Amino acid sequence: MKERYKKYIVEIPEEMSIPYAGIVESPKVNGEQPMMLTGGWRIYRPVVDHDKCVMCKSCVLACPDATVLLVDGGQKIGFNLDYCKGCGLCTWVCPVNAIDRVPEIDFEDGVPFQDALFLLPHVEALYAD
Amino acid sequence: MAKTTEITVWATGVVQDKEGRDVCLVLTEAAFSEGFFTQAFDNYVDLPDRINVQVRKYARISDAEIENKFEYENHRPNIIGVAEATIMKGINVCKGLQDGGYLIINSTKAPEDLLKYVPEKERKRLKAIACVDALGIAPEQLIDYSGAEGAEDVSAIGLGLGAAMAGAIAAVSGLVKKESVLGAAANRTAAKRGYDEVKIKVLK
Amino acid sequence: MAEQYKDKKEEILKETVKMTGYEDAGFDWKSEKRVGATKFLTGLGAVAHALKMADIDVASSYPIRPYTGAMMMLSQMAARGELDVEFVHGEGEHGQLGIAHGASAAGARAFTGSSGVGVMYAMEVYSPISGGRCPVQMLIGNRTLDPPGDFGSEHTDALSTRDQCWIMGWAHTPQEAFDNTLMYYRIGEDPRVYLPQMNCQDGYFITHIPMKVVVPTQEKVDKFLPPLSFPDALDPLNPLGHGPQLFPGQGHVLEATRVNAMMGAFPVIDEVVQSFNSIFETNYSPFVDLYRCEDAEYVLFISGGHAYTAKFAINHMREKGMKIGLVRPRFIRPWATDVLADILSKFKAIGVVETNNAFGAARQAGILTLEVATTLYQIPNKPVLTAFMGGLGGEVIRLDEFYYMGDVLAKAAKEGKTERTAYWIGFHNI
Amino acid sequence: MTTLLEEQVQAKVDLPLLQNIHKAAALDEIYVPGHRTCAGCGPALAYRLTCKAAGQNSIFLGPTGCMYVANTSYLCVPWAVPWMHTQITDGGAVASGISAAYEARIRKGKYKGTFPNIYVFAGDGGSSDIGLQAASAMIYRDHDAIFVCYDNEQYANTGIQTSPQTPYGAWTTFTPPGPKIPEAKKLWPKDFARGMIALHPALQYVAAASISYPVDLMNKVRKCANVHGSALIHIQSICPKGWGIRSNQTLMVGKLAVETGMFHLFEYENREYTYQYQPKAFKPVTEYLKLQDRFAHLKPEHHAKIQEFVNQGLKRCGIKIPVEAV
Repeated sequence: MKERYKKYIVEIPEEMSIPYAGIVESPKVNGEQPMMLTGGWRIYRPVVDHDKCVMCKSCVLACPDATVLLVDGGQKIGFNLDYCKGCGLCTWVCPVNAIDRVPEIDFEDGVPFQDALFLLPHVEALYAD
Repeated sequence: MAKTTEITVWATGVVQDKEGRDVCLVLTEAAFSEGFFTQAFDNYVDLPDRINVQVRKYARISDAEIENKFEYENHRPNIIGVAEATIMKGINVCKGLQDGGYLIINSTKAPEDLLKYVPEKERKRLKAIACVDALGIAPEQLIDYSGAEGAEDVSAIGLGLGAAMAGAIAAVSGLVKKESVLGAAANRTAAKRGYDEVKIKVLK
Repeated sequence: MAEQYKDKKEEILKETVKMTGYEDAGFDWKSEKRVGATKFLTGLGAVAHALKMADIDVASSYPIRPYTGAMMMLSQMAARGELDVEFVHGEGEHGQLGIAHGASAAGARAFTGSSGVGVMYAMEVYSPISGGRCPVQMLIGNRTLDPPGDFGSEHTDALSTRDQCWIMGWAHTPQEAFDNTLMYYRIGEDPRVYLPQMNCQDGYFITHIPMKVVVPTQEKVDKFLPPLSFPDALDPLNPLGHGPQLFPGQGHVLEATRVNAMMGAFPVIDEVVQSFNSIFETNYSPFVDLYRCEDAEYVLFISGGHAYTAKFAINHMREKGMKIGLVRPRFIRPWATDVLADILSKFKAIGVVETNNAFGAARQAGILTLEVATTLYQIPNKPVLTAFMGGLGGEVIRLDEFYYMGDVLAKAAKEGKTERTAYWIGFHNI
Repeated sequence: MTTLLEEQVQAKVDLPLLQNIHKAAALDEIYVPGHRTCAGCGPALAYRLTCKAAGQNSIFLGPTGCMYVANTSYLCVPWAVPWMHTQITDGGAVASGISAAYEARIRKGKYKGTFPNIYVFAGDGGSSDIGLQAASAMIYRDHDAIFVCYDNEQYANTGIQTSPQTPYGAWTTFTPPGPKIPEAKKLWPKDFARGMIALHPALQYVAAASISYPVDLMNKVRKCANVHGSALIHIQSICPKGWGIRSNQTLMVGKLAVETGMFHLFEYENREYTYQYQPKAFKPVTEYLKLQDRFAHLKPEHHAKIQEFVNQGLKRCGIKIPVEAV
């Protein structure tokens, strides 16, 4: 029976295979989803003035992307620039105006560089010579 | 064999959705008036559009009927437009660029300053890189969703930044004549200034 | 059973066996050594009993005739404490299927059911369930769609969903409905398959007419059907994402995996039916029920309850010397192309009894004709093919109507052609 | 140290209420960075705050909408807890099934953990329009699950179309203004949360929250989770794309919606309403309307009509604060 019906089975090349039923692993708690890097979306980067900052943590709860972090053992505000989309909500919510918005292009680093957005392996060839 | 020029314009999601589309529409409209076969289309795969996401708008201009009209993307573009220079920091906008291609960026910076964001492999293929202060020329960035989902654009084509960018692309690539671009853009002045004020650095 | 027949019980049963002559169908009472309580059950009752023995966890209901009785029985069992089930009353068929979907994705053995227009109302959810590879079982008591709006059986409801990647087949007796319930769960819950199943039976003809059913012991059922193990169930202790979006360029890969699950079910079905036969001492053939086909020259191809009457009709036609037989697929999905091609290639003429309507389809018959004609395409010397449109809108197919079909087929076998691609029973002369 | 999940696996414990922003900020991140929602997305913030409050012993369901498509583009999932897509139509039904499955499996000894909190994260379409039937049925059957309506007042994923929650006078791509229809959308929106209360007299807990009041929102989510049976939370989630505001104005507009009385923060508990925002005076709605491009076409008479509607709404709630029409 198995042999007889073999011809109906689609052989899926390794590089094209995707998870069974599209069921994928969840990221870790307090982790990241590195398949969707969004730092490249940012036009304005949030920059915090630690002297002004009163650590009220309003900005922590204002970020839709969970990119406002507590660093230095929870003593300071920091940003996960790999994912910050630069929306500016942290700047708006800050009661002491401690977060500035600076054009991203004026910085040398801070954005993960991607060769392509979500390139499927079997499509890669189309981009080659 | 038909000679087809593929144009990919990178823009910021929602904010420049209309402007990015306008660059393609103005260029194809101009080319059509010169007798070319044309196609202007959005990146359907990545729709719906999200604020700040890098979006791609595409155009194809050919001397014969376009046969690969249904392809979702321009895999091997000849011309790259970048409506917001910051996008280049995060993504290789020149991926798949044909040899002898052009890169035109909306920026107040000099072309040399932005070359560093083009990886070595693609840099070798560039014939010229150019910058135009499109936002300075036409600060309008019209938000209009009417054309995004396959419907017709309600607002006029080429009112703001898009017109200046289209003018600059025409000037750099020589793809279409100056008069045709001016004729196709609603904001004639912006297209003209884009054409005239673009700063070009020829690489080979 | 009525008091006056009590002494004659054995005699009546013997008579039934003689009449139906279930030699090939797995219902040969003479040779079968089925052990268990003998009951007279309708198809719905049989399924309800099987579900109790399968120890289902969640049932979701919504009333529509004729399948409703199964849910009524289940709720009685739950009320009596015989079955530990979460009984959820859905807000409609769409919701019913949604409930079953969620329950199955959370690792429960889930059951639901519907009929007629209800089957259609849930149409959106069939593909997500099979795409999520949730082994839900659904009972369909067939009912004609509106119009005409009567309660009678027609297979168009279930067959309209045939391309949604659900295992699907018809029982032609309550006993088979009982057995299918267990077999379908075991097939659908096999890790090589993980697909939902539609356990279909004709409204009234099977759902409402009691027939003899041997209910096996729980021990045997437990041996045949182990508890569901679904390692990817929604579980905070093992967090997974079910059904994220993908690229258009990945869609075809996901579709291919679903094709492989469906076509990969063939060896599983084979295995499961063999295991069933050995545990319950039955003699089912996995894919096709053949009745008096050995020397047949022409056959009726028929799915579902009308096969019961057809078998009597064939007996009578055989007595008259006609070389007629019956071929009954036990599964419509997956369709056993190769097995059927082998079988059908032996005959001179085939008449597909449709009991469904495919408006405007090739040959303007029903859905089964499309499948049979495609199956025949690979045979070099093709038999003559025609269809019989009967049993539509709940109409009964009577013995004399099967005789008419026999006559059409006898003539077709002799002449090597037919005048029509489909004969509407009671409309045309030959 | 045992985590909350481990504690909950041993015995289901109530989630403690959060006293202040510091406690809230310190909670684990369940909805992690790496999703394709808009910069400044209100619904994404609603999602993050809900997840943060919910903790790990949770299952999230995503009926089709922005928070399905944008979050899971290209096989990415940003949730550290189980998540499943449902059709936009049947979020409530699937949640019912999961809840029933856990009832049965735990009772029969087939599952070792404790009952998880099941959240349906449906948009306004998936709750008050096409998903209404399933939402209502879930609540009517009192399944132990939480129905979250993240209300961005439109069908945003399909490119900003009108929904029953779209306010009167709002532009959407299906209700553009024109000389014949100067006010764009002509219908008044549904009052979803109160409607569900009226429809389901046994419903134990309902809350209306806004992303601009995060601690309040998170505590309301926790109260939902602590209810044994169905609970409903309606979260106003500002959509910068559809409402025609800048991405950094999301929270400002959410705050203004509350301050003008366009949206009420309330809790319904023990058959009684309590209102969390009761100022001396509400701001005129014009202040709220003029910020958003979707209301840019409105004339003073439309503003007055909306003000009247808002005043009546406040009166209906028993908040006796005079608001002058502008």
